[in-house]
Parts: sequence; structure tokens; C-alpha cells
Amino acid sequence: MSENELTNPILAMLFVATDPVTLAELQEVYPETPREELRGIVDRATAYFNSLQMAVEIRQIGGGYRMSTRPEYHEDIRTYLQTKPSAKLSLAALETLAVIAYKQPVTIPEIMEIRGVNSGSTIRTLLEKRLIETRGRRKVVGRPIMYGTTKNFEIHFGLNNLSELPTLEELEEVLSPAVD
Amino acid sequence: MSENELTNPILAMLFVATDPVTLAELQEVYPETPREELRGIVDRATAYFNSLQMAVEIRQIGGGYRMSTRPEYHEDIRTYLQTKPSAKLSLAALETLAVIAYKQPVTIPEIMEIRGVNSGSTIRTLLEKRLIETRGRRKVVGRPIMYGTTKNFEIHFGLNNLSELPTLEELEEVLSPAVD
Amino acid sequence: MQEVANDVINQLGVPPLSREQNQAYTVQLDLFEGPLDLLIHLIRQQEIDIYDISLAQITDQYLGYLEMMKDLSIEVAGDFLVMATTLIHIKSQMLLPAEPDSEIGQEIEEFRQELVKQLLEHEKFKQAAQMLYERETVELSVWPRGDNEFEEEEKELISATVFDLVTAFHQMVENYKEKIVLEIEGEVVTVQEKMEEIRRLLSLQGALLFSFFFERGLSRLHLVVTFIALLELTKLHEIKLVQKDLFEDIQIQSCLKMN
Repeated sequence: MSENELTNPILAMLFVATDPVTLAELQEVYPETPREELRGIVDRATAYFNSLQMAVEIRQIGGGYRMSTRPEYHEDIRTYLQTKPSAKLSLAALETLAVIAYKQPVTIPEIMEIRGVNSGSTIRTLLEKRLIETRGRRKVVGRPIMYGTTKNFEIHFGLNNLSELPTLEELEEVLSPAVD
Repeated sequence: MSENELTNPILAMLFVATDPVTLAELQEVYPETPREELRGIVDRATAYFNSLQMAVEIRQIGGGYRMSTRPEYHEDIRTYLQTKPSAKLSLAALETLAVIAYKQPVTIPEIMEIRGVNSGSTIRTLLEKRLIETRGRRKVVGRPIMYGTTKNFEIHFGLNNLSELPTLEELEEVLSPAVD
Repeated sequence: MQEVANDVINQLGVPPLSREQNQAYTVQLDLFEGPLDLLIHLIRQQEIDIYDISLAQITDQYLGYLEMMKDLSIEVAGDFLVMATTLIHIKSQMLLPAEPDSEIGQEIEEFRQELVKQLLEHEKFKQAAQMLYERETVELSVWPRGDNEFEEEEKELISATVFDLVTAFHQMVENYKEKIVLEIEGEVVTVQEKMEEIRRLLSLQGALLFSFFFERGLSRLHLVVTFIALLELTKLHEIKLVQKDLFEDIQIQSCLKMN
């Protein structure tokens, strides 16, 4: 295509942008090109792009131009986005998990002592994700429940067994402040 | 266009996705369609889309399909996004990464032997950038941790999979003849 | 791929990685990542075939280079010195009067071949690094789509790796160590004093969270005393402990009428 040499770079910007791209923004990128000419280029690029009848269209919205998927594909897209496994953990969950992995079997008060904050709700999240499991009770006052990591934890972190978990001493040189 | 009714929804997914879309993910969205048929549809959609010579192209990368802007527009996009060129890896990091990529799974002492220098702090950088990951332990004295490259490594270097890396022998032929 | 890379690199005006650009009289230490780099540089400078290197000659040049760095007050990294020691050792062996095919002679030849092998292997990986550099240059000029319109509001989430796990633990252990240091000069507390403190706090706030006592970096002694004090107050029906849900923080509520 490229009736104009700016057409493709502008379309590339529309693709990359998360918010609608305004003429003012384009003007900043191309200060040499008169505003009205720029408007003409974007409008023709939009018309050409939309004439291809693709999965994506350009619409003028919020004072700018935005590329977005056509509404008819939204259901498929939603299904796709749901297939993405939510293997993600919050920092709090990661910290709690780290304490459990290295100190297991460990009780909530013990985790709290190391983390310095209450870890109750993250314990629940980790149990739900089957990254940890209960391991009986500690024979101390209150008989608190002990927790340990699961087989699923090993799979999640690509470990064959727990002994593959790096020790702190081992990663000391790796973890010490970077020199370069 | 739409030679197939799935072509447009799939292109819409590629547009929305920030990570490469794998066939396995598409299979989850369209469980009824045989895998090979799905592959054919994506491949044809890719070929058609790329034949339009637009600002954006579809590439196979990191084991999936991904839409990204063509390299020739990088300067305009950078101006628009107001970003500086991203920090590149240091020479030390690239060398360490090269050893890991070709010798994986590999331990720090083994990397040191090839590079002739201590690589601890570059290992940390590479771990932080998620270009490498731990891979269990070598069954030798000291049980050192082994490292290997990640999916993100493939994406960072534009590879669809590790087998796309030229062999070391090939590199010798391509790059070494009579250094200027 | 190679041509594409070169095209983009030319177009971007990116200088190729090269450590051969330095003039003989300029010393740029950071040009040499390690002893193997320096050796290769010296061999290239001599325009000798790597297979034909003379250990005596290369040792002299290598040591000469380190000497020059020293004169320029440039700190020489340990890795360079280890290689220097090895080379000196081998060279001293060569200076010993020995029969032509003695064991020492064989040992020296073996070392030479081993060194050549190591240098060649090292060179391959330098080229692999160059290849990765070119690929990275291309990929850094390409943009995938940014955040998409369907993005869930899941801030602060990270997809964790073993490295994240170790780092998190390491960080906590460091923090914990600092906390312990603060406790060394701890004073003696009695259960009675703790009960008073809890009563006072409750009269001010009505209710307290159990975790409150653990978040302040108190010593183990303090925690044990606090715990006993809480049990004592419960027994006296001055307070009750409420947990709304499993794993939720325990609330300490006053049973005394507020006035």
C-alpha cells in the first residue's frame, strides 16, 4: 500500500498505542508536516485500513484514532484470554511461599515471625492454588497447623524435587549486589 | 477476506495478545477444530496478512504467533512513545548467555571454564531479566545448579525455538573468515 | 536472518561489536573481559596462526601487558593473575634443562594444545554473542502490542520463578537479621506489665489485631510474654479473641464496658 510514506509508520503507532492517538501527538512526531495534511493522511490510512475488512478496525474515539478488534470477535477473544493460566502470584504470596518452601514444615506464627506481617489470607490463596498443603500440627501450645509445599509446587517451579531448590548460600554470590 | 470463518477471529486474537499465541491456546478456544486444520488456518491467515505489506507483521516467535511492528518504523514509534532505545545486554551478559544457550543445561563452573572469567553477577542479571532459569542440579560433587534459557530468551532474540539458533560450526563459517 | 540483521544494523547505524578497533598504544582494559580475550588479542596482533603459538612468546607478551596495566595504575582482575601464574609456571618448566622427550616436554605440549583448544572454543562463543547481539538489535526495534483492552485489573502480580522465590526469601532473611540486632538490648518484661499494656491499648482503641504484636519486631521473649498475658486476660474475661474466618487475623476485643 503506502500511498504516502507516513501511512505505514502511523498505522504502526496506532497498533502500538494503548490510548487513542491524537493529531496533536502525530504532529509532535512529524513537526514538518502541516496539520491538515497530517489529518488527510490519517483519514485516508483509516479508510484504506477499514476497507480491508479485517479483524481489526480504526475508529475515531476520544478525540483520537484507535485500532481495536471488531465487536463480533469479542467472545472468541474473551475465551482466548481465559485460557491464559493465571500462574501469577502477588508479592505477599510469593514471600509466604518462599518461607514455606525453605522452612517447611512451618506454622503460621513462624511465617509471621519471619515476614513480620500477618500471612493468613495469602496462606489461603496458596492452598487454593494447591502450591501448599497442611502437614499436621506442631506439638506446641495452641497446636498450630504446619504447612509444606506440594508436588504441584515443584511442577509450577520446574523442580524435580525439593533438593533442587537453590540454597541461600549457593545463590549468595549471585544474589549479592551486582558488580557490573 | 475471510477464506475461513476462523481467520478473522484468530487475527483478532493475535492483535489483542501481548504474548505469542500458541496453537495449544487456539485449540482451547476451538476444541472442535482438529489441530492440523487449525495450524493450516493460522499459517494461511499469517501469509495473507503479511502479503498486505502493512505496518504490522505476524511472526512465529517463542513457539507461537505474534503481531509486531516492522523494524523499519522503530524511529517514528520511539518518538511517539517517547522512549529511549531499550538498554541492551552487556557484552559479558551476551557471552554468558551464548554459553548457556549452546551448552544448556550448564553450571556456573562450566561457564567459567569457557569464558575464563567469573560469571556470578551476570548470571544474576540474566535471571532478573528472565532470560535464563534454573534447571535442577548436576549430579557431580557439590551438586551445582544448572541453568538453561527461557521462553523469554527466544522472544527476546526473535527465535521460534532453540533449534533456530545457528550451530557453533555454522557461526564459525559465517563470521570468522579473515577478520577485517 | 543474517542478512536481515545486517540490514537493520546498517540502517540503525549500530556499530558491530568489535574489540579489534583499539590502537596498539591505547589500553582499554574493559575491552578484555578476561585472560582468554587478552590472549586472543595478542595472537591477532602478531598475525600468527593460533595453532602455531609459542608459549614462551605469548607468556612474555601477556606479562608485558599486565605490567603496562600496572604502570598505568589499572587494577588487574584476579582472573588475569591466575592465568599469569599458570603461564609463568609453564614457562619456568620450559627453562629447565631437560631431555627432548621428557615428561615435562610432553606436559608442556599438552598444556599448549589445551590452551589452543580453549581459545578456539572461546572464540566460537564470542561469535555466538555477536550473533545474539545482532538478533537483539533487530528485536529491540520491533514492538508487540501494548496492554490490551481486556486487561484484567491485576496489578502487582508477577509470574514467579525459582529465582523470585529465593530472592524473596533472601530479602526477608536479611530484614529479619536486622530486626534481631535491634532486640539485643531488650529489657525484661513481666506478664503483669504486658497485661497492663494490653489493657491500656484496648481502652484507647477498643480492639486490637493479634498481628499488631508481631509486626513490631519484638523479641521472642516479648512475644511469649504477650501471649501469656493475652491468655491470662481471656481467663479473667477482660478480653475475647475473635477470628472471623479461618486464616484471618485474630481480633482482640475488650469485654469491659467502655466509659
